[in-house]
Amino acid sequence: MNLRKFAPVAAFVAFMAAFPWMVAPFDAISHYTDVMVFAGIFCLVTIGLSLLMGFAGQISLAQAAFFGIGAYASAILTGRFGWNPWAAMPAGAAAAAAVAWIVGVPALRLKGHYLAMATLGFGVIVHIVLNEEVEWTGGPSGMVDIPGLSVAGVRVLSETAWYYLVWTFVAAALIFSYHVLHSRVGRALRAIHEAEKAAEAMGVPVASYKVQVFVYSAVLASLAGSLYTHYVTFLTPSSFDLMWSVRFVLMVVVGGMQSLWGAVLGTVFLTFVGNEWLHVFADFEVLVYGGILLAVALLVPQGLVVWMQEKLSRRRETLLPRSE
Amino acid sequence: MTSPRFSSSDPILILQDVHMQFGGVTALKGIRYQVPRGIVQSIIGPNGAGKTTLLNCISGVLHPTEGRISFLGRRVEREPPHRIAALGMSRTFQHVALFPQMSVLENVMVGRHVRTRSGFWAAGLRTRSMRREEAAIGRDARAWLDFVGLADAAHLPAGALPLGKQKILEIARALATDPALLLLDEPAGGLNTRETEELGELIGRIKERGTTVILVEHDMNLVMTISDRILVLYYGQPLASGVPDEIKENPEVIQAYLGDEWTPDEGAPIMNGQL
Amino acid sequence: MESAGFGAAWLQYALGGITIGAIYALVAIGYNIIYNVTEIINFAQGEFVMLGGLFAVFFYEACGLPILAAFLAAVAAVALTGLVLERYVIRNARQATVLSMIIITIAFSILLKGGAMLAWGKDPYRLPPFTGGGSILWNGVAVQPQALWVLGVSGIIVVCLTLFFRRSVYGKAMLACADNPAAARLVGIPVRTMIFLSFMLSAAIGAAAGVSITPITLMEYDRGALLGLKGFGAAVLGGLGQFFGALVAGLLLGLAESFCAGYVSSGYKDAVALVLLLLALFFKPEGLFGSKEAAGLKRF
Amino acid sequence: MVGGRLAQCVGRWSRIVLWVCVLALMVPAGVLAGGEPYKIGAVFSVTGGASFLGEPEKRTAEMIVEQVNAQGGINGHPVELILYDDETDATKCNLAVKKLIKRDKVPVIIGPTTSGNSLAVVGLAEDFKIPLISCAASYKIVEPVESRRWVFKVAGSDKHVVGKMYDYMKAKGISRIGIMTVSDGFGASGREELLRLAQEYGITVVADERYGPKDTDLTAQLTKIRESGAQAVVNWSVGPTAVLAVKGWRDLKMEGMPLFQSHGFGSKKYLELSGDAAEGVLLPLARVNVGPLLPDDHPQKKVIMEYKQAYEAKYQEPISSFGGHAWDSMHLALAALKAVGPDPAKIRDFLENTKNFVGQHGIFNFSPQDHNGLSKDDLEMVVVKKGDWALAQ
Repeated sequence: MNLRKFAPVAAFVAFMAAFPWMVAPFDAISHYTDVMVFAGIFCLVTIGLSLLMGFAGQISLAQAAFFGIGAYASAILTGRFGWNPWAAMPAGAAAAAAVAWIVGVPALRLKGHYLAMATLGFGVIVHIVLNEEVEWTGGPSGMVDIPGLSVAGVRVLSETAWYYLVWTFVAAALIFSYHVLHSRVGRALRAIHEAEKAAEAMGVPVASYKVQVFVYSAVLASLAGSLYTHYVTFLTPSSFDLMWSVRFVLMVVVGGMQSLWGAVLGTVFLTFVGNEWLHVFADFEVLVYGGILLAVALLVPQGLVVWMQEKLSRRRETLLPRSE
Repeated sequence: MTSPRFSSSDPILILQDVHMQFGGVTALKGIRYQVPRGIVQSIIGPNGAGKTTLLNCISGVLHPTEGRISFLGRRVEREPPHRIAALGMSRTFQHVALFPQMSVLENVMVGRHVRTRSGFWAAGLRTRSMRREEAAIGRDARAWLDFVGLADAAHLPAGALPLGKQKILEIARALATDPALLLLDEPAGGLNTRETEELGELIGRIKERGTTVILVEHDMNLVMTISDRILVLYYGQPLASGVPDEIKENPEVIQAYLGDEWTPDEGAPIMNGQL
Repeated sequence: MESAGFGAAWLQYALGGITIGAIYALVAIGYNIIYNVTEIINFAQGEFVMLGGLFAVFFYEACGLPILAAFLAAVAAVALTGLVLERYVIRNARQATVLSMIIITIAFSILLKGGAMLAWGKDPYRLPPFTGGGSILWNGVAVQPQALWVLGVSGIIVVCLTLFFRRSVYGKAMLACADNPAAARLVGIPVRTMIFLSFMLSAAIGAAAGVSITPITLMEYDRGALLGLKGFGAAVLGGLGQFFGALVAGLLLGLAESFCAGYVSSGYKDAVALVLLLLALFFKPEGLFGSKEAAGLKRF
Repeated sequence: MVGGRLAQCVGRWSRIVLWVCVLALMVPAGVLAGGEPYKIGAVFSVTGGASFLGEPEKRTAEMIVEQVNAQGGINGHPVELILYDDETDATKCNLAVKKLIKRDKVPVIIGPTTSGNSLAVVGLAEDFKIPLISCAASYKIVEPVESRRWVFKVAGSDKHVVGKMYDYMKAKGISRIGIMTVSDGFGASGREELLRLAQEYGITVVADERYGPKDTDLTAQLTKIRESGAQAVVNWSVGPTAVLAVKGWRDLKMEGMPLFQSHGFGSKKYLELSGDAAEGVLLPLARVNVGPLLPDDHPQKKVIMEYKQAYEAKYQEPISSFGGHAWDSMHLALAALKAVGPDPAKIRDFLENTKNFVGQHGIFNFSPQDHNGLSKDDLEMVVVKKGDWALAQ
């Protein structure tokens, strides 16, 4: 990794590490750390989705369902069966992985609108089950008093502690995903997106790779769910409905599907827009939210971050004129 | 970069009564043919004769409605393309199917996929064996780029190459899978004469390495100069097969190409590649 | 109080199922029209239904138009919205991939929902049934006249559309645009106006559905999403692009929901409809009436 | 009728302009009265699924602050209302309450609107020791008392509503009922109480149906209850489904089986939407909805009539019982601020010991064991007569 490429990464890590301290003194934005905790949790979901949708080209409107499976698995295992949260987390991830595999095998044979509809249908079914199985999930009135999380005996309570815990998970997921992308597996995924028939002819087992990346995105979403459970200590099915799946897709698309940074920055941007900056519009909030999305989808289809990257790279070296 | 050894001199590919039906249309009617090892086998025939369909059946993109295909002694007519590729068969496509946004080098590296093993976890954790394998993939891919003469374009996006170079790149990618059998689907389509000559020379070098080549092509000049055997398809059926000289003189072949109004005594325009 | 006086419960479930099924069918038809001409799935279709209902309320109550005039005015107003969607949004997204088109239509549906919330507020609204009078007792089953209107409107629309797309030149021209826009242009079909018409037509049909169900189900600004989802399910179940398929699949979906609510568990009613949809997608993606080959050729 | 509607449609745009002016007005008013402003934090579901509860709550809270500031605020301090919309979403509500506590540093919080969102933030009130007065009904908001020291609620618990309903049924000799509940926080908690208290009152539940908040057709559920041999139907939902239940009950000719609604049906808008289909529907209601029917010497009559006139004059809309929750929580908060000033701990103690506070939803008697302070006597059994409420005999 030459220095030039490494510098922006180091700068970003430094900024993120110092973020809670920079924000604390200013009253008006002192609560931004809380928003960043939620943004970090959502980043875990969108990093997996970015690999699945941006790189392998398979849309999924079910991420909120896997987010919910992880959340409720952790809540039930720790709340009702007294498991240690750190054991419940991988168990939830395993459950989400199994469900993702069962649904993924038939669903990922489909393409485009059909795949979107299949994942959407599955997501809504999970939401209905969470709503109806009242004895396990507390149903629509939710589950209360879910135990918190403690690291090495110390209960993670303050926002800053949660911030560092969540963003360590995000960093780990980013590094793991970055490595996957820059390996034969990553190249195979991108090949599937660009010319599926050719990838299959070159020996890439397309069907199984699609399911693998779908399971990977489900595992990340489940881990995010477990963190969310212990942070909010209260769950209602409405936090895992179709609208949240749509929001996760929008976060990846707005940020830019062709880069992991696009997913992360897009998520942070939309989390702040959704929870913070739009309050000034009050009743017009929904209208402005829709307007932003439409503008980005129409004017900057490749996403904000990728658009900025292109602007920067275009200054540095010119590309050969395309032949077709 | 050795192609997998195949024991005896058995034919590399055996087609038995291969039959292909799309709804009412019969694309291939009972084809029986054997391709010996190490030769350049061309398949020619007028448009719609079923050349590409046959290639798709052999490579697993399509499954024949009836009949058996055995490759290196193994039945493959029901196998998915990625498994056939693992057995040692690779191909190019009539309309170039590259990965446009990936670099030239990365396209060829995907070719190495079938010959390498590290999985999702190994990739994510960058285990030592994975890193060693990645280095090998890089070396092999560059070697194949040198072999086809595209080394200098390694870091350009594949989509940025002119058509001629894209065709060559697709061959390099196919070669990177260390195939025992290479299927080329109209590689000369859209090339000028100089590029076609280079292509012929490249196919010769591929043959020298012991790789069997099946060439579907319209450019008669190219076919006649580099083919060891030629199979002529006509409306989904084999019309004739043999060495280039026999095919040149074969009246039925000429008839098939020129349609009914030609009569044998007008000479064989096919000879000087006018088609 | 034994139910001697009441007809078999299943008949009541069936009628309820058919009524709501007809609405799913109309929404599905809206999807198919646009899909037939542009292969786009317009996720804002549900909002057209909502807008139809709310515009009708505005014309009927605020402007005092009689119910029929309010119906036509609402259909026209929503058709205008469809025009705006095509003219200012879809037309600028020419090279959009399947995915970004899905995002664009979702963003537009959020815009419509936000706008409706501002204009009509957050409360539910009601329209009087087209023909007055309460429900009639028909061999023990209570039948609402409005339900008959819903079925009537759906039936008429399906018949007209099937004729339009099969018999009339305009209809065939629209279908040609879907299969091969370039070729359609070559033979002189104004592809742009065809796409334009398809969006207005599908918006109008969505509105008709919205107006006819509002007397039964009331209408509020965020009612569109669920209707859109169920309608899309029916469209896929019946085979994308098939009108007759959409009608049958819509009714099937409505009946499945109603009988599940009646005999299994009313909580899992929506789940049954979605399981049906998933089974269709996994095992018969071309839908009940689509042809396998045609589905195979669809480019995605 | 048409003129009114037209005014209302046009009124909507002018109201938005009005709302902006109110906001503009509030700032200078605060400055005028001098002294450090007393802050009150509020979180309501102004948009999203529960918007028809949150909207009247927001308007009531804003109206009260305007009134208080017009009379010079409290002890010379202007009152500043900091209000956030949680869009009926638990995550957004969690964030909004954290913002109120950390950034705006409010000493007391009123809301949230729904039971689900309230439960999502009780933990925050406890952790950060800020008194929170919820406008939602679920008993879990204030029980178990040990882990809810900082949390109060002003809506009658479902067990009071169910108790009142079952008393009335026993009096009329009804012992077999069919229940249908909406599958959201409101419906689920109602269903729990209906099932839990049934044995106590010797009532058997012969049908237990559920439906979604956005469902458009309840004939299946009603038919099943009609076939179940029940003597009465209980529908527990709020919003459009409450109206659909009434229309379905009428369309299926089930008049022989009386229909009981939950207090969720308690708003004139739903009466108007149900039209004459609602004739004869019975429901327990807080007295805020039936102010004019109360005898003049009734302690609550004065406050109810004041609120009714002020609200309907300002917003040209009939008052709703949900707005009443905001009235109660605001006035409790204002009373505490007046008595002990903006100190969270003192406010908590003051609230916990508030006795016979006359509110819209009853006369509140809080205690360390009861952070709701209401009972079923705070409710009236009401029947719908010719499009309006009437006291049921």
